[in-house]
Amino acid sequence: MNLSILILLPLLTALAVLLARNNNQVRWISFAGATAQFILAFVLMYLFREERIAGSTQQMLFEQQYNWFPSWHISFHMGVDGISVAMILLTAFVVLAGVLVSWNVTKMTKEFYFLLILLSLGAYGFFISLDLFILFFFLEIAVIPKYLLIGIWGSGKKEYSANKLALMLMGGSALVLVGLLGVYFNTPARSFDLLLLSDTGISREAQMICFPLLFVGFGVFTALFPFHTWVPDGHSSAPTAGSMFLAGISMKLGGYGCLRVATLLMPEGAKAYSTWIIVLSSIAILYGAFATMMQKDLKYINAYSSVSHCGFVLLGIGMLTQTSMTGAVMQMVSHGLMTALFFAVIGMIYERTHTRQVSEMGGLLKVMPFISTVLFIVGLCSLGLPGLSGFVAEMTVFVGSWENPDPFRRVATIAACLSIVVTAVYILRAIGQTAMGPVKESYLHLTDARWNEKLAAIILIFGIVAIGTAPFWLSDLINPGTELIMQKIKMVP
Amino acid sequence: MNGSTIIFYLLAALILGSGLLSVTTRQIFRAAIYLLFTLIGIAGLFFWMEYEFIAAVQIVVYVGGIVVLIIFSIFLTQQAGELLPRQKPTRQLFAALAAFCGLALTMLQVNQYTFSKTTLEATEPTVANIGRQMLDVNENGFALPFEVVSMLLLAAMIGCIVIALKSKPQTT
Amino acid sequence: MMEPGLYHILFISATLFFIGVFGFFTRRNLITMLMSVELILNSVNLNFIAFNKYVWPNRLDGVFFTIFVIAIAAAEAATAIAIIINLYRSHHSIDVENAEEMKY
Amino acid sequence: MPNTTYIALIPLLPLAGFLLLGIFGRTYFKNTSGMIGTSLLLASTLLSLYTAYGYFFDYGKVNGVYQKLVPLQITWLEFSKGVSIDMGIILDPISVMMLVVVTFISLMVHIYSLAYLKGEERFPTYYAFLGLFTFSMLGLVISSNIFQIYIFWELVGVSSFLLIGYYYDRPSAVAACKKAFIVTRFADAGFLIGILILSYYSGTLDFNTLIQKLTNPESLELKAAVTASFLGISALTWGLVLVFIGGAGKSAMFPLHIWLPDAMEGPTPVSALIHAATMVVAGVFLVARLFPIFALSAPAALELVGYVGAISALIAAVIACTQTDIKRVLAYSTMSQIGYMMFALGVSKYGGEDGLGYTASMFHLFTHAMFKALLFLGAGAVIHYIHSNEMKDMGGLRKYLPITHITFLIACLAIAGVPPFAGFFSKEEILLAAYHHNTGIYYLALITSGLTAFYMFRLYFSIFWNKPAQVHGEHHGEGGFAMMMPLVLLALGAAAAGFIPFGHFVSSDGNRLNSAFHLNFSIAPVALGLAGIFFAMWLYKKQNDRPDKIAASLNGLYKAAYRKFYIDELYLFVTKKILFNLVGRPAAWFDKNVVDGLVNATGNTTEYISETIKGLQSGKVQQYAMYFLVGVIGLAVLFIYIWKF
Repeated sequence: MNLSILILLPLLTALAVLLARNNNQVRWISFAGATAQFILAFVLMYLFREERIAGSTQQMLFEQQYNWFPSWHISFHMGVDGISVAMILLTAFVVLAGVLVSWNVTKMTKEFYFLLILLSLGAYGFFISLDLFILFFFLEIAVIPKYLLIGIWGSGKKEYSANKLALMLMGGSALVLVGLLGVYFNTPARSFDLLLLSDTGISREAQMICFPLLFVGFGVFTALFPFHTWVPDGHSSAPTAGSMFLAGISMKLGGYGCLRVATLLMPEGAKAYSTWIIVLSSIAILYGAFATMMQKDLKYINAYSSVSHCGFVLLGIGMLTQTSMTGAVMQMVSHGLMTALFFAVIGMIYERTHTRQVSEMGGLLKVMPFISTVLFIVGLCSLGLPGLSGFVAEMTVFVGSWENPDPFRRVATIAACLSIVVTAVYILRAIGQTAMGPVKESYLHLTDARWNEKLAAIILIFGIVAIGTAPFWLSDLINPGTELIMQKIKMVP
Repeated sequence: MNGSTIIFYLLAALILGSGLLSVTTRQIFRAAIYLLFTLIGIAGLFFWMEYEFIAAVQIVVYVGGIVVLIIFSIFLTQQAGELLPRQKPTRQLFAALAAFCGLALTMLQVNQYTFSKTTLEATEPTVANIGRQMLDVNENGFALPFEVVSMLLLAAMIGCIVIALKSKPQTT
Repeated sequence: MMEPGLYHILFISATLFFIGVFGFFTRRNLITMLMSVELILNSVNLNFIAFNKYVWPNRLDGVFFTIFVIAIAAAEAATAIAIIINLYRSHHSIDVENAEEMKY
Repeated sequence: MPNTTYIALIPLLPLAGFLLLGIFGRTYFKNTSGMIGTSLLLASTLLSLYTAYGYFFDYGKVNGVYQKLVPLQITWLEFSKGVSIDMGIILDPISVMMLVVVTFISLMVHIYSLAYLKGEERFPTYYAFLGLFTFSMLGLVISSNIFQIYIFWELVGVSSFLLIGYYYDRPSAVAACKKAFIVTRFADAGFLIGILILSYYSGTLDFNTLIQKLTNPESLELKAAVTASFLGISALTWGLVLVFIGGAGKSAMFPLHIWLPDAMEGPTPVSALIHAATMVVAGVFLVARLFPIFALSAPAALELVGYVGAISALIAAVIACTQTDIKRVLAYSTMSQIGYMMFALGVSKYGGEDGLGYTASMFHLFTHAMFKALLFLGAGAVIHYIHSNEMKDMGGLRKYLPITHITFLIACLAIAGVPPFAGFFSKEEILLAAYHHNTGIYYLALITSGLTAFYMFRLYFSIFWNKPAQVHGEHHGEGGFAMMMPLVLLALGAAAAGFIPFGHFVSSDGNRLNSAFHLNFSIAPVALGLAGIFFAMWLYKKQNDRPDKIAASLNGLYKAAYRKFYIDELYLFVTKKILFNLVGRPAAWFDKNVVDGLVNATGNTTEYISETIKGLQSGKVQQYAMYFLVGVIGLAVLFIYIWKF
């Protein structure tokens, strides 16, 4: 399969959106494009599995390489392994749902959809690039549209949030760039090529400096503990689809980068700094959970819980066992789907009740059974109910983390386990106050979800349930990728 | 001490004296006139150095062109008999200080360095020589810069017209 | 008094240059500032010619540069005066202190 | 052994019901959903009876020992080599017994609910949730993998949550369902960590392998698990204690019992199914499932199980004596009876005669399911009739609800341990086991047994005798066939189940256990039980002021028991004051002010600096020129005189 289709398709969609004559055309073109991406992602997964079953043992499949800037050894190098395929699938799910949920955006519809598609382009490009420079290029493409999405279509203190988000993410990117250059100038190959770099290795001294730069840089995207404050503000101000993309896709860019770039290239650095990663991510998990408990705004609840859940991703990476890393990737996919669905539901509720304060709602189950049921499902997924994706991912992280016998990691794992109780507290509180309880008089006339919202929710629920009930396909997909990273780590003395 | 030397010093005094007056006098018209004297003095210095062509150009373009232009614009923008506003004394002090320091630094450097005259045969700066080389398209010719400057002049001319147009023609 | 040579001329040109700089700093009227710029340009011309005469008499590069500078100075003066007149129209003054919209 | 994969259908049929009714119920099966759910469950019940017959009388026994059979096992999620979550079916005496109990009680409740919840708006949803619960509970009992049991453990938790919150527009129901979920969730976190510990040392999650590795004294895994210690207690004990915490949470053992009384906010049939007969005994089942490890490798953990069970039994019995809400009385009674099962396991040993406690515990689980479900369904009939849960609104109902009255009486006699009803046999075995192995627990149990008889008959007399009936307005009889049929069937079970020679089927090591019946041993408990009954009769048969007098004379104790020994308040204090106010609030504050403050401070600093230096950009050309000149001079000086280029 030619991977460039993954980039070309969103590009064409975006161009077609620009050429569209009215809002309706814009919507349908975007929908068609997103559906095509969705199908393409499945085709990719199918072909990937076929190749693997056929016995292909290459690290990356469907590799393609074009020269881009030969004098600096920058090439347009693409390829996927199981981790990338999983992330591409996630992106396709979220993009399709996001397009559907934004159906009744009326303000500058064309620009809105254009930016959404552009963002997805950045994400796809990021996940398939094997050249660090291209990777960075696409990372930046995925950042800029978010600023506009929040700044123009946002709500509340949107300018502040947009600035904060863009500045913090740019700060993260700056660290990433410095780290990448550090890597570049510290290898004999003088190359940005991921595979080449992972083969030749990087000197220990360089790893000691570049690993934290890259990890923190990508960590900012994934809400690494002290750099997470863009998450609540950014998510709460963003339009519904914006929040979905932000939490569902762009936070995953960071996790993917931490794993694929930082940890794969610099196993010694990863090993040396794993204590710090674990400390920070455990803090993020517990502290995020406790902070969520006190939030009153639904979007803030989900945003802080994202901090907590993304902590699991970083914890999984920091624990440096194969199972925990697989768990981290699964958690990325699971959290991406789940949080996108959560934001979609919040958007649907907000559109009808015009409030996001939990205390002002009640009894929504009576007036909007579909939306409330989705809220239940996503809430239960968030608190790790078996049969839904959250459970599988979290358990994999826990089991993987527990494989480390030293007391420090044990304590961190136990702390992370205990967070599921706190999660239950805040999720049930939120659901109990919004969906349950006596219904408010003024809500009695509210209507349930429309077709586009139902379709979006069903697509995401399908993903969540597919992972939750049959996790093996996902873990089988991811395992070879993490195994490779583990080999690198095991080689470290 | 011969005549040449005396003329040199007289010219130097004229240049520097009227230059200084030109930037200090508070009557703008007089400033223009002092500028005129400075320019004439420089032209004289070119004569003194036996670069007659340059001296002539200097007089034609500067004295005959630029100064007249300046005087016109003074007439256009200035009320008669109005004194120029005085700059703040601190600014004046600092400007003088900066200029003096710069001068001192430059002169120190210039005096430390020995310029040695080339031993090659001199080319006379006659009009014929200058003209030939300026329009020469070979290696040592200046035809290309000449063309570039003429383009620049054209651009400047158009620019002047556009800028000075009273109001832009409305494009509906 | 000694025989005047390169150093004398350089002194004159440097002094003239800094006189121009001083004028540029202290004058508030745009036309007088333009005059200061003319002084500066002239001091440069002087240098070109002096170096041509006393250091590289075999070549004519200094002469050409002087000619170009003069030509460009003429263009510059014309453009500057066009700008000044335009400014005068919009501000009814050609005091630089009044033309400070382009700040922060 | 015949092909038994059809057993997978037993849980899958209710799941199909859940999906069908959950997705399409509101639109297509508005009225027929009850029948659909019930018929699916009927099929499950028949299948499980068939399975039980096949297992106990056909292929289960090899050389006189009941085997642990695993007819089906599918790898669901592989973590690493050997450590994987498998979805499987295990067949052994307790799982087969539980299959029967769960499907039977669930079927009764399904039938009963047809009438009880008739006309409710969310009728299809109710049956969908019942299907989900039954699926999860069946999946739990047949789990062949410790993680599989955890998965279904969570699922029963959530279906319990959904069913308690069935009347979602009542704030008290919402609070109760949240409480139930969170408290059990807290316990589950312990369970999870326990699983992690056990799996780490044994290197497997499969029950059979796990038990084998951790009970074989020769195995390296067991040695490692026993040697490694934390706070002076071996890792294995820690693991088992944590697993037991999970079980205690679900089984409402002290001090994690606080959710159970509140869970009575759910519809009464739900209480009968989940909070009396099946889900709450999951903890007992879990300990029984891991019993060999408890008994052979970590006796200390087993001892803890015993004491926790005994204390829970006593405390619950004391509280039950003072409650006035009939469902709450039953809830505390449930807790007390589960306490019995727990300490029966706690005093048991592995194998042979000493394994009596294990058999007794399972026996009691079986009989208790019958009579407690009956009690709840009977109470449901009463509530259905009188529209109140409070004892003070009841009295003299025996004439109005004759069938309910008789069946309720049978259940009360059974739970009070009066021969020849079912409870007598199972309770005697438990007491006997306790008497032989731990006299402290035996005396606690004896007291509890007296109290049990007392509070049950307090309930019985308050409902059916006491003051004359205050029945107002029109009434609709006892609820018809659908409600009475389950009562009668369960009453038969409660009356006759005791005669099953339970030890022949269920024992700790699979061998046949002949439970000897000691007449002289039974005298004390039966006498105590009868004393309790007569005391209750004296106090409550006729309306009088004796109960109030006694309550007044026992002022402090009565009040404490009435307020449930203030445990709820303690929890409230811990959660509200400590977790919310001392952890959550500061965390949120810290985030908003310190972390976010730092971010904003960075921004503000930048802004402040730019605000200060923007004066340089004054728009005054001459200033710029001067900076330029000064800069040039400065650089020139720097280069020439300082760096000397």
